[in-house]
Amino acid sequence: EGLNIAFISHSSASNTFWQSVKKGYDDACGKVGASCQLILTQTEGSVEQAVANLQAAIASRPDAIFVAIVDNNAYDNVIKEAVDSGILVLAVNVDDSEGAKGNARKAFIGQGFTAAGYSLAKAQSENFPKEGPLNLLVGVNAPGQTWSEQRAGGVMKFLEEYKAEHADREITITRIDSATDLALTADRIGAYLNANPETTAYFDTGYWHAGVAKVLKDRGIEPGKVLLGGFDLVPEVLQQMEAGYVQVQVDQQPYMQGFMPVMQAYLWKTAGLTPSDIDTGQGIVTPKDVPTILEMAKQGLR
Amino acid sequence: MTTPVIECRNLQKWYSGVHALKNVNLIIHPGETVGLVGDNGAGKSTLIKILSGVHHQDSGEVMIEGRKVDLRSPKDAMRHGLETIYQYNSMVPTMSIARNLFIGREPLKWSVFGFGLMDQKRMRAESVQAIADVDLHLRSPDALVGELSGGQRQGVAIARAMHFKSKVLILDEPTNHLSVKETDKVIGFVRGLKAQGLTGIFISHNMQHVFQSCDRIVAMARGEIVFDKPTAATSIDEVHALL
Amino acid sequence: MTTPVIECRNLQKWYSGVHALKNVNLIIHPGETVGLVGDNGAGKSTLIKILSGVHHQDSGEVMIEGRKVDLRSPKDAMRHGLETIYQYNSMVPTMSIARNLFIGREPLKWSVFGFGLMDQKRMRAESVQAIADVDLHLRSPDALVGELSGGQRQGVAIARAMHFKSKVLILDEPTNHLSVKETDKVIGFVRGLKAQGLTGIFISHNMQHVFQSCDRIVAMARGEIVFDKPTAATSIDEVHALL
Amino acid sequence: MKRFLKIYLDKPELAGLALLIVLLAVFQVKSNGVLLSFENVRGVMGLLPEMALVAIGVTILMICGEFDLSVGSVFALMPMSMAVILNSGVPFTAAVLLGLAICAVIGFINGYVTLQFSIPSFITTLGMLFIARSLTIVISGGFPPLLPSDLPTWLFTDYIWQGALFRMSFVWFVGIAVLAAALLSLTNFGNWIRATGGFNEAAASMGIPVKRVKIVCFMLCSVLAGFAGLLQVLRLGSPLPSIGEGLELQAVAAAVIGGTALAGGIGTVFGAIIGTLLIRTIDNGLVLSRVDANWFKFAIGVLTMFAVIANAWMGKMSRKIKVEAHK
Amino acid sequence: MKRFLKIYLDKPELAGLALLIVLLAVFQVKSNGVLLSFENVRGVMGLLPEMALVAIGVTILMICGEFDLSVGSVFALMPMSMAVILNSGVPFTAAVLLGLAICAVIGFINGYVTLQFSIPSFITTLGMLFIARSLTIVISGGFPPLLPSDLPTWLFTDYIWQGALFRMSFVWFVGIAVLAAALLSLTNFGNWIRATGGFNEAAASMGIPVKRVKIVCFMLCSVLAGFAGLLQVLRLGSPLPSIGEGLELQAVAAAVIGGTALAGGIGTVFGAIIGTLLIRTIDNGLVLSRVDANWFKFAIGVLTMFAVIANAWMGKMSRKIKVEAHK
Ligand SMILES: Nc1ncnc2c1ncn2[C@@H]1O[C@H](COP(=O)(O)OP(=O)(O)OP(=O)(O)O)[C@@H](O)[C@H]1O
Ligand SMILES: Nc1ncnc2c1ncn2[C@@H]1O[C@H](COP(=O)(O)OP(=O)(O)OP(=O)(O)O)[C@@H](O)[C@H]1O
Ligand SMILES: [Mg+2]
Ligand SMILES: [Mg+2]
Repeated sequence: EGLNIAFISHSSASNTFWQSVKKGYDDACGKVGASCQLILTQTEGSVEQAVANLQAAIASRPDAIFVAIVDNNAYDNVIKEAVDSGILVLAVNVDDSEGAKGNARKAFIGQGFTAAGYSLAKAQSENFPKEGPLNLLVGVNAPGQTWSEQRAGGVMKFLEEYKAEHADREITITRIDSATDLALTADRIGAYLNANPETTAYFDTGYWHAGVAKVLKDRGIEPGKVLLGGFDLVPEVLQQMEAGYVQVQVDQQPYMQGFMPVMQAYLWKTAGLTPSDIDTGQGIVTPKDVPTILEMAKQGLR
Repeated sequence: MTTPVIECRNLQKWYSGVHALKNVNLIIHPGETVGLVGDNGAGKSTLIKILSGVHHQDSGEVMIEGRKVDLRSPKDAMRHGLETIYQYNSMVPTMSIARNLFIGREPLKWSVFGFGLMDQKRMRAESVQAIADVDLHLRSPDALVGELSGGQRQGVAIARAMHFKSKVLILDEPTNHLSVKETDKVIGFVRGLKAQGLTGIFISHNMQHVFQSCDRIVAMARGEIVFDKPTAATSIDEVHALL
Repeated sequence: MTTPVIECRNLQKWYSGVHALKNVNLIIHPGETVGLVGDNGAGKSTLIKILSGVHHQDSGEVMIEGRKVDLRSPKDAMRHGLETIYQYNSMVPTMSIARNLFIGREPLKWSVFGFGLMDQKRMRAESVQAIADVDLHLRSPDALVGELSGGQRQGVAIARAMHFKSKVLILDEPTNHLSVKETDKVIGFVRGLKAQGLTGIFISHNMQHVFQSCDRIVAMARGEIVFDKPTAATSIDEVHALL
Repeated sequence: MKRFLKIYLDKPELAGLALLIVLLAVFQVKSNGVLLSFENVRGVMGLLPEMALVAIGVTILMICGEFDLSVGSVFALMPMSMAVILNSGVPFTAAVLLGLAICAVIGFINGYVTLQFSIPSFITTLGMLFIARSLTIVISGGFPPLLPSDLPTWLFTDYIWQGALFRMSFVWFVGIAVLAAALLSLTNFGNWIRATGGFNEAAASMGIPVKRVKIVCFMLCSVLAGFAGLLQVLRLGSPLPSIGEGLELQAVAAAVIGGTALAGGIGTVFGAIIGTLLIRTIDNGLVLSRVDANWFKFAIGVLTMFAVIANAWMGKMSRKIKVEAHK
Repeated sequence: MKRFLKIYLDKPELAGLALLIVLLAVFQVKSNGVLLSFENVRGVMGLLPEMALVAIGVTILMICGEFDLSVGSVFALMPMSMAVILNSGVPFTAAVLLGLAICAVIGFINGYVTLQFSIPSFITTLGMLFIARSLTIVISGGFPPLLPSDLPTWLFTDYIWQGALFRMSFVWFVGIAVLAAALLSLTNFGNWIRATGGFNEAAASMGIPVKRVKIVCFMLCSVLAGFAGLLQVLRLGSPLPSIGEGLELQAVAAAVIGGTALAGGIGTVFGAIIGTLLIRTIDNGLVLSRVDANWFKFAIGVLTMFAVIANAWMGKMSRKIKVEAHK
């Protein structure tokens, strides 16, 4: 009689990131002989669908439920219901921004959106030219969606601080709607760069800047002229990192986010060990890391 | 002299690229039954559509009972007492006969500002009666109009017009698709209008029908009125020769 | 005796809840012109639709020239030489007259497996001719059918049928909406079928028209054939009395 | 007997009901009895009223011959504007009414622009989809304002009583559904809606103010979508700017599955509800049957198609039954 | 003069062209001349052929009276299946042909199911939207295979020559557009497509095999969508399973802006292209005008509506011009 686990995400199946989580999850479940189910939404980022799925999952009484808590309130009641009925609930990938206080879940495995955005901008700022004006572009891929808004918020937070620190320099920060489609993002950012060739850096809240790198390459602009950075290690981005177009990428080690909670649940069930928070990494990846990661990424391990 | 019930002054109508009515002047007196004839595409239906508010003239005026009116919608025309049967059937195919008969004039059990519960029993009963009045035999008032034969549909349209008698009745080729019996009913009905003090405009390509039932013959050709005489003063042959 | 060109055996047709044809048997010989009459809803159009492949009978058989055929689509019927004008106009309103006339039978400049470049010049020229042949006056073969008057549309349908002469011509109330002149043309045309060795079925509610142009009168009532006599052996009054 | 079967199958919404029962049975078995467990039904009944209200609005609008793609955005805009208004100190009732008024205005704009310029409502409401979503984000500044904790959720989303199967939202939904059904089939206005959608020109020529009828339907549809959004936000406790994305296609799908004709003129409120129930059952049943995440959409797609095919097939069967229905 | 103006305005696609010029002028000024700069036009010309090909397919299908919501998913499925096939060692040409064959099969299924069961294509293709997307993910196993680096991109997506304004994809697009336009307006098959969409029953009664015509259009639409997806993937170098999401509504919008009637029977290939150009110009122009992220969709929505309203208005004006067009 193995473990019975359900994993509820707010994302849809076509999101490559979650495929890595799925792989870690499935692998771990195979290792401990758990019966596992990952439940994705039909619309990318849909909280209401995720909550409905969570509710359905609770009804089938699994031993443990993993859930990405992308909103501070929407999940609270349902999670409490689950915890009350003796189900182990872990937050994975995203947590209530108030942490354990805001929610009845037992532990958090992952990395926060805002923090990740902040560290991305911080890492990229190392590459900013040391003087002259800075033109920074933040692409909100999906305005209104928590993951995108919060990552962008983190980036903006650092950039504003940076701007305050360097009051002597002329720093402009622009936010545009950059779409969640490789081609559209490439098109929009490409157009923006045409109009503003002096742009220093572009921050994406996903991995769609891989398309932008392609545009830069097509235009014969040398790597590093426009700094690019974003989230998640998909092969496209790694290729562009290798080519030098992408300088910084935040990796939250999705495989680990899928794998570790299963282990925690397993230990909780078999040994009565209390699950604890796991930070799946500040995960700043730079071009020098790429060769080792690339093979892994192709297999979905990174 | 009595005020004309309908008077058209210099009506002009263009469809995209077609000059369908060229300066049409027409006076119709109360109680008259006018037969409107003319070749295909002469502009008869266009004139009717202006009078019944479906189209609006590009220039010219329509007067009803001596007052200038601006007919912007069929509702306007109906409010002025003009009831029309169009050449192409205008029933809603997805609705039952009973509902079609009363569209826009549903009897209500109770209502607030004109909206309220329909009296469906009454609608069914009255529609059975109205249809029987035109000698049409239909299986049930609940049958969908879209499932009727061509003549049956036309019959329902006639029944509607006869049921809601109005000051002026405009009939655009009402006997198309109708069987002999029903055609006779319609002609009888048009003839009877006068006795009830009603006015009628009757369009048909069948001269016998027009001459049997109308007081006056008006003929159109290429958007103009080219002939206008009392029935008594002309003959089928004269009109034929003209067209 | 000659093989009948069309033979219907025990045709039955139900529409949802309506028994529209009840055991219809009908034999039509080559070169005959049959007038099909009957009350509204008698089943005339239904019979025609089965013969032209629009509907399919629920039971019974259709034989053409002695061979049993299964008419699954209008295309099938056309392939067997049956050309039909339907009671309700079946032209595409969003297309020009010239294109409508040739839909499905476009003259091609060159083609592969039946697909190819249309000869648009020829289509326009021939359609001008075809329309002139029915005495219709239209502004241009490029006008959209949806912008024509009721009679003009019907005229185009007639022109199409006359242009693509076929072994059997089925006309379901073709003279509705038509002006006197054109009606005469149509009747002349039906009469002329015999001389060309063609067969015709002519549905109309106008007994004069039927008696003027047909060899034989068949009457339907409530889904059955109730009368079948050569024109010479009956009279308008006899038929009237029956219906 | 035959006659009853025929009358039954003739109504697409009843055919949908039969299908629903079959699906329930299948999923009940596949989920080892969880599907119809108290817990699960209780969960499903949270989302259902919200979806069904949107579907009802869309159905009414489709019956009168128009489309609304903006429902998903209005669904998000209404609670967000209410939250913003609340946060500026306005009392709850006024804030709700203001929010609904905003929806009504959006519906009016949809209708007015569509009819005034005679452009397809597909485009007007597609534009409005973008506009309303953008406004939602703009007024929230990207981050949802917090809702006060003393809102009268007992009136909207709490369980009717402690441990009850249904929430108050279900009561609202039933009430609105009954009213909408009555509007459509018993009142003269309902008759006008059907006539307008069945054959616009004919309806106009019989003296129905078709434009006004359509505008009212547009407004009704928007207001229902906004109210449904309110219910969802009160249930979830936070006004997310992203809720309701993709709802437009789902609502149309529910309407069509329930027998509403895309061309207008035909449809029922009951059908919309059955359609929504079918969609929710499929979704829920698949989750409970532990379908692999990557195959999930596949199953949804196949079952959606299947539902409509089965419906059409039953209709065809009914038409084959030879009974003289009216005599 | 008046006559020319009338004839001109009568064609909705030409009205769209006028509108496009106005928009270009406005954005050219707003973007300080960047809009029409060589570099920017070059950028726009990357995405345009791909979107336009999808719009052309959808337009043809809409003319024959049907809908396809699955284009976005097919757009992703074709390159993904090609990539998977490539990775299993099949040569490029065969892989492309197989990929296109898969699209053709999907189009066939769309058409067959729609017509065989007489259900609305809205539902069939909505189901297929889910199914094809799911398959894309399943065959990639979640992780998109990398494309070999020696693909003949010179034939598809490289610039025609070093520093040229256009890519090869533009040449394909022009070629296909010309063929499609010729198909629609010069061949008998095009006549059948229009007749089928204009009035299905009439077309059938005049002996046109309407079902076959529709199925061919469904297949054409899917194949064009798949080919467009191929172009995009070759251009960007990676077959992501998420590309093309939301493309279905955009393609329909392009078609409608270009004058295609939602009810069928009316539309042109040129209109579809103009519609796509308008949408791309609006998108591009707004980026160049540095519209804030939160307001971006708002502007898109307003301008989309505006485009169609302006189109309708020009048509109305034209109808008011009193010239006897034919004599
Ligand atoms: N919607 C329209 N668009 C363009 N032209 C039209 C339209 N409707 C009618 N016409 C044209 O206007 C002219 C007058 O048409 P109308 O329908 O008034 O003729 P009519 O006298 O009723 O003919 P019929 O006896 O055939 O019904 C015709 O030449 C016709 O082609
Ligand atoms: N699509 C349909 N669905 C249901 N019933 C129908 C349908 N079409 C026709 N009917 C019914 O079948 C019967 C025969 O109709 P049909 O059209 O054959 O009559 P018809 O003899 O052509 O009459 P008319 O002279 O009025 O054209 C009628 O009772 C009619 O109501
Ligand atoms: Mg007329
Ligand atoms: Mg008939």
